Formats: sequence, C-alpha cells, structure tokens
Amino acid sequence: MQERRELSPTKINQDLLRFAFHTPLWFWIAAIVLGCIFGAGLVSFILMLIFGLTLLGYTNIQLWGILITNFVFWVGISHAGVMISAILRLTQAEWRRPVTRAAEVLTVFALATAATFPLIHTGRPWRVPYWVFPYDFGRGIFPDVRSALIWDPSAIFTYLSSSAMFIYVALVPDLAIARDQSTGWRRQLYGLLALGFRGTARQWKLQTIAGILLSGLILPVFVSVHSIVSWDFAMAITPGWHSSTFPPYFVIGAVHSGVSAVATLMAILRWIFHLEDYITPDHFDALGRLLLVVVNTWLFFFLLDMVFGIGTRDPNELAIWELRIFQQPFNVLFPVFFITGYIIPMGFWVFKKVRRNIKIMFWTSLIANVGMWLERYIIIVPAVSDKRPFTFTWIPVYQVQPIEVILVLASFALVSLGVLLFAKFFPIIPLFDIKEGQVLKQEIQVGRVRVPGIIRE
Amino acid sequence: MATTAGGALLGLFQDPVKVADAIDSLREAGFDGSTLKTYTDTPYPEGAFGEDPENHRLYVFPFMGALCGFSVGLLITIGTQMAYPLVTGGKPILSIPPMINVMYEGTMLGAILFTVLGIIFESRLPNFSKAPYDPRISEGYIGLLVSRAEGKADVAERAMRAAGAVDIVTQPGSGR
Amino acid sequence: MTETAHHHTVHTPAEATRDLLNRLTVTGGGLLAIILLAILAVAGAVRLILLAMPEPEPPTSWGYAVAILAFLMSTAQAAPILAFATRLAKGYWGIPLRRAADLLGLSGLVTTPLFIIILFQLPDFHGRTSTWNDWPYAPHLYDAVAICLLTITNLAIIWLTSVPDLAAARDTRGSRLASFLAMGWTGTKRRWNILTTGTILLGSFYLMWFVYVHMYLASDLAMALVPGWHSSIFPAYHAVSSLQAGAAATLLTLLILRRLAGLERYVGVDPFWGASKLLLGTSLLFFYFTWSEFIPMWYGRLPYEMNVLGVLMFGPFLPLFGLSFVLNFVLPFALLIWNPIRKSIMGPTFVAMLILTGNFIDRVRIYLSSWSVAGPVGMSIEVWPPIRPPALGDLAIIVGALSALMLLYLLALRVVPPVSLWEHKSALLLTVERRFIKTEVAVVAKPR
Amino acid sequence: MAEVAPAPGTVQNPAGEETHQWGMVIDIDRCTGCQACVIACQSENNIPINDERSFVQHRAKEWIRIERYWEGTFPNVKARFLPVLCQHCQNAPCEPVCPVYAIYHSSDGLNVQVYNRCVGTRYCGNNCQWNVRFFNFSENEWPEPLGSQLNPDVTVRTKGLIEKCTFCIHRIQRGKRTEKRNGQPLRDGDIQPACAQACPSDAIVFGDWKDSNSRINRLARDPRHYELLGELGAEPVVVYLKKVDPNAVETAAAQRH
Repeated sequence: MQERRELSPTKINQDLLRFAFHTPLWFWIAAIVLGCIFGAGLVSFILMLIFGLTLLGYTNIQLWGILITNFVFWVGISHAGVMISAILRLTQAEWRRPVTRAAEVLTVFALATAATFPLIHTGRPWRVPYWVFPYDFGRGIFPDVRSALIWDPSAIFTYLSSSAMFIYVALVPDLAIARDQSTGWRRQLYGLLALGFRGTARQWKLQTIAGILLSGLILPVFVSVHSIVSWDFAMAITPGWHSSTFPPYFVIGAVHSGVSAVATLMAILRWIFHLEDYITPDHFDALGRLLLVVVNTWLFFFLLDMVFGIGTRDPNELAIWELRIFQQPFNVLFPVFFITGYIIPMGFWVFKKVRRNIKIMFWTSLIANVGMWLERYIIIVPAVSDKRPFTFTWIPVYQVQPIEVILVLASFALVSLGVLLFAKFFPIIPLFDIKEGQVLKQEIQVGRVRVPGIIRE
Repeated sequence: MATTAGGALLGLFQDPVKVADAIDSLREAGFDGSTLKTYTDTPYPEGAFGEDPENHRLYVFPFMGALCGFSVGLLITIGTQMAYPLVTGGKPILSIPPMINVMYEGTMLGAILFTVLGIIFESRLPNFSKAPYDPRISEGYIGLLVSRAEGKADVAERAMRAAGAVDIVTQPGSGR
Repeated sequence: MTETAHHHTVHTPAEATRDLLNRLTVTGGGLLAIILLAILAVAGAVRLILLAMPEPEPPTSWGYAVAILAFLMSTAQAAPILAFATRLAKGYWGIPLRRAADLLGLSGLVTTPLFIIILFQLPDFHGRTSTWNDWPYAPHLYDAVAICLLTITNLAIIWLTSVPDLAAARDTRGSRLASFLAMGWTGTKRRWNILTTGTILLGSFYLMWFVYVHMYLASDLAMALVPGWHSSIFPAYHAVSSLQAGAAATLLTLLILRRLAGLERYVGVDPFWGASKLLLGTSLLFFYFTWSEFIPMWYGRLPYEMNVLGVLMFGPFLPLFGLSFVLNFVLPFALLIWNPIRKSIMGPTFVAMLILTGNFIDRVRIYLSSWSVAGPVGMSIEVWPPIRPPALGDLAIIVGALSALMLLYLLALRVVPPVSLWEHKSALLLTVERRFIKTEVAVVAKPR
Repeated sequence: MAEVAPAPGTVQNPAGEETHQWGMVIDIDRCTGCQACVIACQSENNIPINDERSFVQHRAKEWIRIERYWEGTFPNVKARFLPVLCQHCQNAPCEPVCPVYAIYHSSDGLNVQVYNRCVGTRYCGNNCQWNVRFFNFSENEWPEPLGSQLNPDVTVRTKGLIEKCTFCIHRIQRGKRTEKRNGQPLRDGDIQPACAQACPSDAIVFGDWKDSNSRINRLARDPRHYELLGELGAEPVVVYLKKVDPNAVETAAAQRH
C-alpha cells in the first residue's frame, strides 16, 4: 500500500542527513525560544523549593492536581513509541519504516519529562532518594514495595531504559552511514558511537532479529507502565478512583493520545525537514485507520468505567460522577473533553479524504490530545475534591495558579526541545529501514495491473 | 599488488547479482566461505548473495536476563520488607501481590538489558577493525571483503573484476 | 524468473474448485453422526424445557445451564471475530480458517433460545445493583434483542462470504439449493466490491454486538447476582477471554476438518502459526485482566469486595480458579513462547484444547458461583457457596448444547465448502514464491 | 473484631505482643460543639494559628475538628456536632500507599506519622477517607510572643510534609516511662490526650482496649456505638456513640406515614 517512489541511496543519505550536518537559522530561534520556556519552568520549580507548595492551587483535600494530570498525560504520550514501532514491527506493517524512530524518540523524552513531575510535585523533593531507591541500609530506611508509588518508578525506569536501548540498537547502522558521510569531529563522534558497524550479513541478521525480539519484549513493559500508573489511583479506595478497569482504560487512552501525537510529530517533521518523499499521505491514512480502532476501543473502556461506576449505585461514587459531569467547572470541561477527545477525531478520521489530508490530520490529532489531557484532568481532579460527605469538605474551588500553567508549558517545551536536539544530531528517520523498503519492494503481475508487493521472510 | 597486513582486499559492486557471481567464482578459486564478507548499507534477505549462513545464540540472552532480573527483584522486594518489618494497612509483612508487580518490572528490565548486550556481542561489536573499507558502501555500493588472501590477492582481484567489481580497495580502513 | 503459487498448494484455481466442491456430498458416517447428534440435542432440549416449564426451579439449579451458555458464547460464537480480524488486516495466513470460524457462529442458533430462556430464570432485579437502574423490561428485552442481532449478523456473514462459492457449486454441480442461495451471483467487479466491503461492515457490526452481549452477559447473569460485585473490568475480561477461546475453538475445528475432510492441500501450517501468536497474546491478556481485577480488591480491603474475592476466587471455588488460570495462562504462555511449537499444526491445537478446557472451567466458576448466591439480596454474603457437582440433567443440557452445535456444523458443511474457495483463489493470485538474487523469497501483494 | 473493640490480634506486631491497644470513645450525645478540644489540640501539638486566609484556601489545620450539621428547617433547626480526628485505623488506607514507610502501624495500635521520613507525596491524604491528614503548604509561623509557648515535647513540623493527630503520643510515651519507673501498671485514665482532657462535657474518653474494664470498653458496650465510615472495613479504634434523639419515636412514626 506504499506509494512507490524510486529513491537512490545517495538521495536518501542527503535528504535524511542534511539537518544533522547543516544548521539552519530557524533551529537556533526554535531552540532559544523553547529553552526560555523551559527556563521559566525551572525558575518556578526553584520558587516552589523556596516557598513550598503554597504557590500551587492545592487545598487540604485537593492534594493532587494539574501536575499529576500532566504526569499521566506525558506517560500516555510516551506510549506512542512502542505502540508504533513494536506493534508495527511485529505485524511487519510496511508503512512503519519512516515512523518508528521519531515515535521512539518521542517516547523517551516524553517519559523523561513525565518522570520529573511526581518529583517536583513532592513536598520535599530533596528527600526523593528515600523514595526511589533502597540505599539507606545504615538506618534501615527502605522504600515500601507495598506502595503503588514504588511500582511506579520501577515501571518507568524499566520502560525508559528499555526504549533508550531500543533506540540505540536501531540507531547503530544509521550512525555508521553518518560516519561514512561526515568529516571532522562529526566523523569521530559517529564513528565512536557506531562501534565500527559495517553491515556484514551477520550484523544485519541480528539487527533484523533485534527489531522483532526487542519489540516483543518491550510490549509487555509498555502495557505494564500505564497500568501501574493507573494503579496509583485505582489502589486508593477513593470513590471515582477505585475502579478495576483503570489499567486497560489508561493504556488504550495512552495509545490514543500517543499515536495522535505521533501523527502531529510526523506532520511537523514533514514540513520542517521537507520529507515529502518519505512521509506520504499513505502514512497518515494508515495512522488514521489505526487510530479509528484505538479511539473506539477507548470509548468502550470509557463507557465501562462510567456505566459500572454509576451502576454501583454507591452514593459517593454517584456524587463523583455528578461532579465530573454536571457541576462547575467540570460541566464545561466534560463536553469539551468528549468532543475533542472522541467526536472530532472519530468524525474526521472515518473519511479517507481527511485521513490523506495532512493539514487536517495535524490539527485533528492535536485536538485529540487536548481532549486526552482533559480526560486525565477529569479522572484525577474531581475524585479527590469530594471524597466523602463531610461538612468540612464542601467542594473546594481548585484555583489553578499561574505557576502550574508555567510548569505544564515548560514540560511541552522540554519534550519539543529534546526531540529537536535529537533530530539535530541524529537521523530522526531510519535510513537503513527506508533503504530496506526500497530493496524488498516487488510487484506481482495480475492481468494488466501490477500489484505492489513486498518480500516477506 | 600490495595488500594489507591481513592480506585482505575489498571489492566494490553496484549490482547485487554480480556480488553473488563474485562469491561463486571466489569459492571456485578456492577461497573458503568463511573468509568472504559482504558489506551493505541495508539488510538483504538472508542468503541473497549465497554467503555462508550465520548462526547465533541470541535467544539465550533474554532468558538469562529474565532470570537475573527476577532474582534481583525478588531479593530487593523480600529484603526491603523483611529488613524493615513494619505493618502498614494491616497487610502481611511479606505481601506477595505488590512484590509481583516490582519483580515483573525487574524481570523485563533484565531480559531487555541482556538482549541488547547480546545483540551487540553477537554482532561482534565494538569492532574498530583496520580491514579495508570504503564510505561508498553507505551510498548503495556493496562491498565484498576477501580476508586472508595472502599470495592469492591477485587471484581474488581478478575474480572480482571479472564478476564486475567497479573498484578494489586494499588500503586499511580508518578503524572507525 | 520462475513463479510458483505460495501456500503449500501447487494447483490451479480450477482444480481447487472441483476438489472442494466435490466434498459437499453426504457420506454414510456423516449421516450416522448427524442422527446421533440430533438425538443428543433433542434430549438436552427436553431436559431444558422440563427445567423451565412446569414450575421454574430456583436460580441455584441453573448454574451449569448458564455456564454452558456462556461457554458456547465465549468459544464458538467468538470465532467469527478471528475471521473478521484476518479480513480487516488483509492477513493471507487467515484465509484457510475464515470459513471454519464463520460457521462456528452458527452456535448462535443454540445460544439464542438458551439465553432467552435463562433470562427469565433471573431472580428479581429489584434491590440489586445492576447497571439497569430499574429500566422498563430490563434486562430481558435488551439482552434478548442484542443476542438475536448477534446471531442474525453472523448468519448474514456466513451467507455473504459463501455466495461466490455457492455460485460455483451452482455452476459446476447444478445444486438447486446452492443456486437458490447464490441469488444469481455473477462475479462482476461491482459485486466483488460490494462483497468485500459488506464483509468488513458486517464483521465490525458483529464485533460490536459481541462486545455488547458479553458486557451484559457478564453484568446481568453474573455480577448483578453477587452483592457488592461491581468490578468494572469484568465485562472486558469476559470478552477478552472469549476472544482467546474463540481462536482456540477455531483451531480445534480446523484441525478436525483438516483430518476428516482431507484438507491438507488447503490448510497448511500458516493459519496455525498465525493464530498461535494470537493465542499467546490473548493468554497474556487473560493474566492481565485477571490481575487487574484482583489487585484493587485485594489492596482496597473493602469488606464487600473481599467477600466477592472469597466467592469467586479464593473460597470454595479456588480449585476451579487455579485450574483455569493454569490452563488459560500458565501453560499456553509456557508453550507458545517457543517458535517451533508455534510453527506447527499439533502445537497450537494442543494449546487450543487446554484453553477450551480452561475456559469451560472458568465459566463454570463464574456462573455456578454467582447463581449459587443468587438468593439473598444484601451487601453481605453469610456463607460462601460450595461447588455443586453437575447432576445428570446438567450433563444432558451440556452435551445437548454441544451436539446441537456440531449438528448444525455438519449440516452447514453439506451446503458450503469447508474452506472459503474464493478467498483461497485470491490468495493464489496475490502470493508467489520468487527468485531473489540467490535465494527463494515469498512475495506478498496487497491491492490498495 | 469483637463487638466493638478492635481485636489486637488483627495486626501482627513484629515488636512482639503489646500490652496496650490505645483507643477512644466519643459520645456525640455529650458533645456541645464548644471547640475546646480543637483549641487544646492546637496548643498542645504546636499547630499554627488558622487565620482567615488559611480557611479561605481550605488549608486550615485542625487535627481534631468539629463537623457541624444543621438538621431541620428554620425556625426549628438543630445543630449536630461530630468531632473528627484521626481514627488510627487498623487497616488504615493511608498506610500502605506511602512509598517511604513514613506511616506505619505501631504495635500499640497507633497510626504513626514519621515526619522525618515523609517526602510529601500526599498519597496518604488522598486515600484517607476521613480527611484528617494535613499538608504543610508553607513553613509554620507563630506571631510573637506565641512562638515562645510552643510545647517542647512536640516537634514543629517543617513545610512539605503531612501531619496529623498522634493521640498525643508524647503523653503516651511519658505515661509508659512513668509506668516503667514506678513499676506498677498504668491505671485507666492516667494517660489523657489534650482533647479528652479539655472536653468539658467529658464526651471524649481515651483508654486501652486491651484493659477489659477500662472506661472505653464499658462505654463501647452501649448499643449506641458505631464507627465512622465503618463500612470501609478500616477498623478504626475510635468508637462513636450516637446522639440520643428525644423525639425519635415521633419522627419514626412520621416517616412511616
């Protein structure tokens, strides 16, 4: 189903390595702007260190808020990488080739950004070492593995390191190509990183197996990560959080937002790097069809959570759902979330014309992620603002403070900066994978028509 | 003509079929298959050039890794609970279900880490060899390296040129 | 370059047509089997009517009947989804099993009446926490409608996907029934487009109804009966374990067909290999969903949830739970991670048998336990109900339902070939083995 | 658990069998909502003054608080009061969710918050269904000269950690020390937390569930007893006694018709 384009290896090298070797002006501008936004986030974190969390809009029962929402959101985005590369590698989907690495890179930076949020969100970040690692043998102070907040770092650490290694393994052949194509210090750097890879038959065989094997190994991690994140909430007996369907619900939601984010990223890459020959409407078509399946599965779990949450007829549970849907300010957010998160994507992506229109795909996938961000907010925030009926806890207004907004913006800047820098130094589109597609493509003559085909091992 | 210390020389081809022919004629000329290596910038289907089949033990690594990761996870989870026996939430001092979550992550981390190490090891990396090499390989040329060709260098060269090599490289590669 | 047809089948479309269509004749053994199965089915039906008609017995005596209903719905009626999935993904490996899977959906003709009868045995819903907050006619009306739609959709799929084969039967063997069912089909371009699009559409409808039916099978026939059991993942668990069992049922059927109908030329190792990956994935999902249901309850320690755990998993029903856990997750996982086992015909089939057994045990665990506590309404269960061994009547129903399914299947095989002929031919067109430089490679073409 | 008293056996004590299981009985019928317990707690435990701003922000810290409910409609409206403090649950939801063991269940049945170890993830606050855990959003300050009346037995908590009722653990410790020193066992009522001590109507009674004829055991046999959010199965050690409604019969009759 790939559009057939004849791409000579030389052209592929030039196109995909250009940005790594030459630095256009816009790169500096973008890097500086993003850096400034990130700096603002850094400053506000320092302010939080000095003045404490009084700067946030939290209250005595609204102890978690936007920062945790943002954490869950970025963990969700980070599921793009494995979703795309692992599943598409395992199913040998031909259109994966240009997409995989960008998705994996997005994974790594999104996950790293996400991981910072619970840490800066603690009351005393300087004591975080107590939390994440059993190091204080002298005083016998260890983390308590019974806490979901211990499962969480372990899962995120596993996922982060695994996907980083995954990227590197798949990057080695391209580093070798970059080594051969570059000169001076670049050549030294790439040569060192490429470990002397030369592309012998053995090396390629292992490279191919590695793609499949690592995908198969990372998939279970990928599922476990967001499940465990969801258990940060589901383990609590707080009404609205204590729902057993959270793990698959969170995972599929993560896939929804993640794959949408990949679509957005592909559109951006295509524009700024002029990759018209590599990222074609076919890819957005395929992504869109994948997303159609994902978004409807997501709807199923969303309905499960809601129907059976309300079906309990537990007054507190009902109160939470009433708050989520009918009360200020959620009565505004909920429709917005559902329209942007489900109706708009579903309504647009069912049409092939729309799926093949990159501009529309860019905007709709962006909108879908607005919806998914709000989804997390609506899951997390109301549940704690009205836990149990005490007069002391009439629903307090959670006034979002500017500093929280700055931190959220900074997280977006950080992820974009990370991806940009990676793309600056390394090929963000796997060269050897594209070349393989060129080698393996075949055609089968059926009557008059030549049906495009591909070699399968 | 002068060959490198290893007596290795590299033929550059543009057409994969010609590489296959070259390998055939080199075999006839008495070169052992293990001394013939192809350099490509992208994977070709296995055995496309009629080269010797490669076998590896990569599948052992994930299992070893999973085992190590599992035992480490077991040690940490049991150790922390036993070394600091505090009751929380009326749960048993040794609570199995939470351990399973952590041990699972440990197992998977071990498996993946060992797999990556296995891939690097089995592809014989890092290997900054001085054998002849040519950057043009990254531009779609296919290199055929004949190692241990002392004395028979000219035979090999003739065979490869006959098969259609566009160039023969003999000066050692830069390593990197 | 030399081109040869892929898929272990070195023969022309014409041969395939003749060969497959000649299998539509009734043999002596077949007749005997049909008669025997008919008798068993009738016996089961009689027992069922006796149980329902004169004065309905208390819910507790219906456990096994519900279990076999759920078993059929989770295995045979889930199979068509496998066929749909392979059609959606344009996976050629699935072509040999599509017809076998679709035909398994005929179990709808068994489950629909059974389901409706059982719906009316449900205890009064008033005061129970079900997802229907005292809606009119709930749940009976909506569940009945849903399963009827499910069955009808499957019949439509079977008919639509076999029309070209029926036409072939009409043309080559002049069969009356075939020519009636083929409705004057001729393979014009337009009709082929309608056929393929329609198949995908019907398939997605089937998937939707399937999920819906299982959601309410799980919530109305199980969760609503156990006080305090509202774990929102359970319906999804029910559906996912059903997909696993559906794939398993398909593989088992496929093997039997392969042996009995001598389909070695058409059914190679590909469908088993491909489906075994699905089995592996779904057995992982089985663990995932079970675990996700268990751990919040265990962690939250809410009294009524501990009670539910006691009734379903760790009380008297622990042996059944453990057994199904081993048969549905541990063994399939331990076996299927090895490619040599996956890439064989007996390996996946053996695992499929394990899974089917496990699924039956699991359904007995769920429905026998929940129908045993069906009596009192309240937030607490005084005593966890024990396992009731099946009585003769229960066995009659179980055997009857299964033989009714087999009966329908055998009858259907008299009308449509066991392998989807037209899809087989399209695969012959679009997959070839080709010479690439020095080696033989398989080239797969996928039309846009 | 037994009729009311939480069975001590439900909690395994690595530190060996404990002789005490501290608990409390609160008689709603006696509570007048005078807030004396709140003030006593504030001054005993070095809790900062709750100014208007902290209330507006919903960040007021009251280790024990008086929930006030209005019943009926004007003019015949009744006020009901419900003192709520940490229930020191035996299956405390707040305990296992802490990643750093900052909360654990002590062998004498207390739900202990270890300020030193708390990193402030605030998960415990989310999972406490009684809302009796309080986060220090900023450093605690006292206007002069109040700073010089702080209780030396109780730490002043810094910003960024969770604090909550301790059953005046410093008094319990002092009591145990005297017990050791004098050699004779504590008598019921020797140890009193500030709130119980300050309660003018004697609605709050503190004691030891293990001591079968302690006052709380005697009071808890009252049929009026109930647990706050008892349906969660957290097994609080605080037992409440219902308010006696003088015209319950009439209201019941009214409800019937």
